Amino acid sequence: MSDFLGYVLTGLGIGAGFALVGSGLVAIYRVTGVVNFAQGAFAVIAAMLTSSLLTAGLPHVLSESLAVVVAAVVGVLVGVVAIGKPGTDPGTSLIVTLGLGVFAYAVEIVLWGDQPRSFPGLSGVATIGGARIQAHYLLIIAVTVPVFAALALFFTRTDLGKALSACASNKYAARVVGIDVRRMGLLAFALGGALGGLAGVLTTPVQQVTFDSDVTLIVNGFAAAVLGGLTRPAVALAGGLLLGVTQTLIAGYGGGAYQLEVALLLMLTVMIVQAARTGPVREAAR
Amino acid sequence: MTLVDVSSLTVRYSGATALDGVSLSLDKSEMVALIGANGAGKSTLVKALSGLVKADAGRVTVDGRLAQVPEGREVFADLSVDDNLRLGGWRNGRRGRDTSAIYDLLPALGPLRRRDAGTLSGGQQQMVAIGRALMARPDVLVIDELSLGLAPLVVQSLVDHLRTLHRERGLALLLIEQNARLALSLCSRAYVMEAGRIVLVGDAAVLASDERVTAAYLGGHYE
Amino acid sequence: MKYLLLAVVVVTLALPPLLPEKQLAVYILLGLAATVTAGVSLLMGYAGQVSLGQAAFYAIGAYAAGLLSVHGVPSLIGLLLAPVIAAVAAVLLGAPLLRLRGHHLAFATLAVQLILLSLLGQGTWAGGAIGLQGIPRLSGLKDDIGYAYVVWAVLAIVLLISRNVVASRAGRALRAAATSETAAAASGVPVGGYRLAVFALSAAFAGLAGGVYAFYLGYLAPGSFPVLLSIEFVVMAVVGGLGTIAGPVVGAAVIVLLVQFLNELGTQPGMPSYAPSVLSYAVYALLLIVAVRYMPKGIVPTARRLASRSSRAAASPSAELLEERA
Amino acid sequence: GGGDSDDTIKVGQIVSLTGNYSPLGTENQKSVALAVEQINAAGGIDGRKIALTVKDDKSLPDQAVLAFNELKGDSDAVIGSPFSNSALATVPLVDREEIPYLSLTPADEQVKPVHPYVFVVPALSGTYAEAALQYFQAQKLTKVAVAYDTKSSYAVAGFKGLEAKAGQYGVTLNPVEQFQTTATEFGAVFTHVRSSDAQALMVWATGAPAVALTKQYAASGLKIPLVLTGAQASKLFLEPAGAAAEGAVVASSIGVVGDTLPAGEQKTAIEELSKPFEAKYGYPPPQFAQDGYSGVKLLAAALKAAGGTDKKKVRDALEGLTLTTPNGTYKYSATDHSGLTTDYIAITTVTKGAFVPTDYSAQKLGGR
Amino acid sequence: MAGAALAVTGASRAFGGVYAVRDVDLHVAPGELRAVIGPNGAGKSTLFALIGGQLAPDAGSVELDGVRIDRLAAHRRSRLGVAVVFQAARIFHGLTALENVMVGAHSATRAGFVAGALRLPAHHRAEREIQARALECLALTGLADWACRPAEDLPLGQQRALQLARALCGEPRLLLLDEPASGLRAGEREHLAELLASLRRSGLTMLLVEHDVAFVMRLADQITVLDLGRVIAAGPPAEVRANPEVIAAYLGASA
Ligand SMILES: Nc1ncnc2c1ncn2[C@@H]1O[C@H](COP(=O)(O)OP(=O)(O)OP(=O)(O)O)[C@@H](O)[C@H]1O
Ligand SMILES: Nc1ncnc2c1ncn2[C@@H]1O[C@H](COP(=O)(O)OP(=O)(O)OP(=O)(O)O)[C@@H](O)[C@H]1O
Ligand SMILES: CC(C)C[C@H](N)C(=O)O
Ligand SMILES: [Mg+2]
Ligand SMILES: [Mg+2]
Repeated sequence: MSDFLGYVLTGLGIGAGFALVGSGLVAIYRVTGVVNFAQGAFAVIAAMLTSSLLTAGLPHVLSESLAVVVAAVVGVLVGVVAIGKPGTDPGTSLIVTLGLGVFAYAVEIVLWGDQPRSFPGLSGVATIGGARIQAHYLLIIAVTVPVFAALALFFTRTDLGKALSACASNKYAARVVGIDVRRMGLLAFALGGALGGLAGVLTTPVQQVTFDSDVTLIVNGFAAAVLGGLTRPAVALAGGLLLGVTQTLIAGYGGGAYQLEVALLLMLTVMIVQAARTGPVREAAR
Repeated sequence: MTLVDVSSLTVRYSGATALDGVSLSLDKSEMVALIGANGAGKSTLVKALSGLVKADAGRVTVDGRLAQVPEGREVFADLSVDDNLRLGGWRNGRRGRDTSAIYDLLPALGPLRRRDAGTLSGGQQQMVAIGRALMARPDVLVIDELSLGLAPLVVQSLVDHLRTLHRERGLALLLIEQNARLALSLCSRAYVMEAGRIVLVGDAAVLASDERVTAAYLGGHYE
Repeated sequence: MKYLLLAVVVVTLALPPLLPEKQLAVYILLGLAATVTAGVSLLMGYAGQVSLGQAAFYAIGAYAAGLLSVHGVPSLIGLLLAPVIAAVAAVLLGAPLLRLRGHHLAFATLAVQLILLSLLGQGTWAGGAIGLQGIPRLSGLKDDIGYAYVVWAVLAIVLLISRNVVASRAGRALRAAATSETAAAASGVPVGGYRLAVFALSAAFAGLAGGVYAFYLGYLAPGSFPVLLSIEFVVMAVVGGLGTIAGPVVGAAVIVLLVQFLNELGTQPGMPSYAPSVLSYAVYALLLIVAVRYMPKGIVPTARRLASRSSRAAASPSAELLEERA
Repeated sequence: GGGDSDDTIKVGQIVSLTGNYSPLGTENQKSVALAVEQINAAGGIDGRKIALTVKDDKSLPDQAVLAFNELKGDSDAVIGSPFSNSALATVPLVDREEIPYLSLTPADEQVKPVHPYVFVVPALSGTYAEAALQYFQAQKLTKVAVAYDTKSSYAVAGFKGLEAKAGQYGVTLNPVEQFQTTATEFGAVFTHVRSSDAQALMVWATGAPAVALTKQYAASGLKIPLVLTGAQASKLFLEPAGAAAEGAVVASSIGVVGDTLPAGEQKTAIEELSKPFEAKYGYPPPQFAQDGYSGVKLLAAALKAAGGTDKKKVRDALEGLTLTTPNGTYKYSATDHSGLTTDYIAITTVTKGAFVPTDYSAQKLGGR
Repeated sequence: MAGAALAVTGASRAFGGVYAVRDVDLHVAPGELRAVIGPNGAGKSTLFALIGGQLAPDAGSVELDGVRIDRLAAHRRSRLGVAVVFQAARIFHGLTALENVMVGAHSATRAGFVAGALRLPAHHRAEREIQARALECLALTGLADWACRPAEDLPLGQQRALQLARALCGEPRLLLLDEPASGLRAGEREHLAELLASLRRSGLTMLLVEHDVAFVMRLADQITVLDLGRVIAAGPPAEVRANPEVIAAYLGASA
């Protein structure tokens, strides 16, 4: 029983990490309609940078915060390239972010090499109901839940949040009512960058990152986010947690570690079921 | 006082010239109709007024707050009706986002306020687009196709409301309307466009009896 | 136009015997890449579907041909079955997956590829992570020059088929469905079936290329079909010009030659060991971004536009448009 | 065609310079280059200098195959990849091309059965496994948990080696855990081990997963010894693993603990590498450097014995070779293309960031 | 080609518990031009979607010449002769106006992938025929000059006309027209009215939704009025126009 609890708790920690990566995807998609394939790179860059800063002697928290800020800036840069040119449609932007994700590889390898990196997080082990869990997982959960609550409130309750959502819903109409679509898009990319960076600095202590970790990160993050139709943060959080727990339970009781495969199958199933339920996407009636 | 001043405006779309040296002006509290056949360039002019297309030559100046009902409705499909309306007041700051007056004007929208605008019928969407533009509390309202897809009763009440706004708040209006007779009866002045140029301009009542206008825009109208 | 085509054919045929061994290998890989990209271009340009897992079908074709011939099936039959098996796989996978659109489909195809790679890596029947060894060469083909001709013949067939499909009634219907499925269906287009058909056709192209690859190299491993390869195909298609016939070839040529050049550069003495990969990553990305931003339609359409602008002798624009798709 | 008419000896090296196995490959490469440098500086082999061509396999078997195809045209011999999968992918081509191939990775399949031109330099996975079993027996550890990377042939061979001989040493393996090279989370492995009565956990992995596992092991609360293999006998494991590696037991080639050996032929052989290596790079040569250096030494000896680069003669010379290298004393024969026995494997403990022989090993090594 | 008879019986469709169409009966004789009018949101477009196959009914049936079609996919209904002009301009971007119209004749030929890929002569012949017919339809709707322009460059009014040309190119037996005159000027409206009148003379069955009451009154044989998803009145134009319930719900004083 305590084994089970342990798996669930660890799964929640891992899942919260997925959800955080997913949250950045949601933030960007909800505003720009672009699925940002460079999202994993934000996490990788922030994590690598944190490890460098810590090695350079900067204290914890400061290092992580700086890295998140840098990730936000990188987010803006990605945004400028991906959506900066007026009239770029989301499909094209998606391809551009794909290119930027690959470009990030080059930068990361030059700056940090191609070997995995990690850094210590919250050390120690917590015991809950007889189950052991690395304390750091609790930290991840403790940060993720409020971040998601804030994000959900921001998008649904604030005028700025609604204006941001309006941009993806109908870019033209947004311009008609006087919303600066480009600026909102860049804001979303900054937010996405920061959230991606946060995911990176939070999850790296319990895993480690390599320049190409972004594939795993984005697949898991997307799988989480897709449950919420890529637009609803709260559902994305639930999706991420579900995914994390499923993975640890499979690893715990199934043997073998088909973690990524489980995420993939789950994501495929959810997407297909959703598509079957809602039918083909609504077409813009122009 | 001139609120909107367009002079010698030229707009081209990858080769094709949509507007060719158009000049137009709109005074404070003036209601002006813009009529012309399909493809004459009316919508292009409207877009140029809000900076949604770039001028290749000429100048557009707008003095005061301008809001528009774009052609083709253009609602925020996955936002609720209420949010659509509120965003209409985006430029007005927080206080300008009380939507209740719109529901009074367009009672049909009341029960739909929580619905995603994308699931509405065509006419319901048109009401949202109009309500959204009114939310901006504009000095100049530009409507690209007012009655498009609207039931006669609704058109009636909207026209009445525009008159009231004009009278009480000094609203200026630039109206594009398929029913030219309706447009000319509501407005005081009118411009007639053909193939990207203004070909006629003058008093609405006078134009309504001009035979060049009646032939193309009023003649066969069934009302 | 006719002369240009003729010149291309002549050069293509004349080149293999003249190339040194190493360049010949590049020539062959280029032809294979162009073959797969032709399918991607068809899918993206005409059916509005993005596949980030095209390398999966390349792998399926390759493994199908490889496994069959390792188990004694004559190599020619193996080669012919490769596209068939890839197409069948595409139909089976596509039936559920093609309900998805846009980025969902892109991710789904990516997921399928990751799962396939994992299966191939685990399956001892496929040689596992070490790879499938001992694949014989195509019967009667001993040297690389022969493969060069096979590859370019395959490419020619694939291009011919895609040109014809695009110009056909079915191609037009597909292009229509890419913007409005509702209206296309209302006009009588069985959208789902057509989508599946192009998906299968593009998979068949990839499978055929994979079959040739298997016999050419004589060895297959999951690592030969990374996700990055799928992305590479998309890049080639986009850079060359979606929905054009020459686009895939031009795109593949630009990328393969550039990457080859950078690889040479990166392995010069004094370069750090990561230089080749860094350079090639950077170049994919920059090419893609530059193409999308400055030649949004890709190299081929842009070049064509420039050419027609300079040669004012061209017929009336409407006649040109009528010709365009024919 | 070989380089007989030419006056350099052409040696190709396939090595992982990028990717998961680059920590191994870069060390291979440094030491191979060092050995070649030393030989050339001393006038070459019978007056002929060695020209080395290096190809990166990017830690991918298919790249190794491509690299071999590029090298095969004009190489007199090839030194192989540190990645077992790369080596196993290359072996059939070696069989076909009949070029002497010195493998720097230990997977048993390369020599069982014997491939005429393939010779393995490091101790085989199975040998590491047996050395570990001997250690378990001596320490009276009879119940051992195992975790291994199913996508590394090295690891799989190591596990099979354990499985085959466990009974012989009175060891039962339970639980047996599998993971993939890309795995990052090992909580389930530890939970399974915790709820068993295992007295030690032996892990077969290379590169990233080994580091991740070691770190999480430190936080898992498990107190039984963690036993690792030669793939971890390097600072490239110690550095990223950091404090978490303290106390881990690592089986390695004796070269790694060269300092502690009594003076003698073996120690001299080690110092021939370790002194210049440390002078050049500032740290002692890790396991993989020992492998690369030993490989070149073996090849050079065979070339000399063969009196030229005739591939068949070189091969035959290798089969008759007896040579002491930093890795130990090799005795290749027609039926044994893997030179080393368990005698040349040290069992060390990570102490203050260095590999220190266990008492068990110190006794064995010192006693020779 | 003669028009088909349409019989909608007890059709219902709800969205999230709210009925958009409720228990609607609609019987249209071959060659009849039936108008469907009603306030915004009355369910007219939804009813059309049930007939055209864009939506499936929750209950009830749709029959074309006595054959049930309500379970058929939209493209199969198209093959049976149902064509649609949508309320929103659903045109195909990236295709020329001519190609847009040619897609409309998709059901008219059978040449599939293989015939196309192999360039069989049959395919060629069919293509030539369709192209000729498409050009005719473009001329009929006044779009001849636009034939080679990308469809998305057309002004909105022309885009809607393009939909009609596309629908006609398939030689339908039942044509559903959802507000075909919206956005058209008087002159263009006149032109459209004449076109519809001539189509009716040729025997095509048509269903017309339109808010321009005069336009409807002039063209329709029979009018069905919907409100809140239900039929509130049906009959010849004069009768419907005088119906007080219809005046209150829809027409108002102006009509
Ligand atoms: N995006 C575009 N690209 C190319 N040409 C365009 C574009 N939009 C409009 N045009 C062209 O510009 C001209 C004017 O179009 P506009 O939409 O302004 O006309 P309109 O008077 O509003 O017509 P309607 O009454 O149909 O709404 C037309 O000839 C049209 O083909
Ligand atoms: N997808 C949907 N989800 C929820 N409600 C819908 C959906 N589609 C239509 N409705 C609702 O069904 C009702 C009928 O819509 P419909 O489009 O059929 O009206 P209509 O009679 O065509 O109106 P109009 O004259 O404005 O075009 C409306 O209240 C509309 O909001
Ligand atoms: C010990 C190492 C030289 C071998 C490496 N661990 C492999 O998997 O190939
Ligand atoms: Mg217009
Ligand atoms: Mg409607």
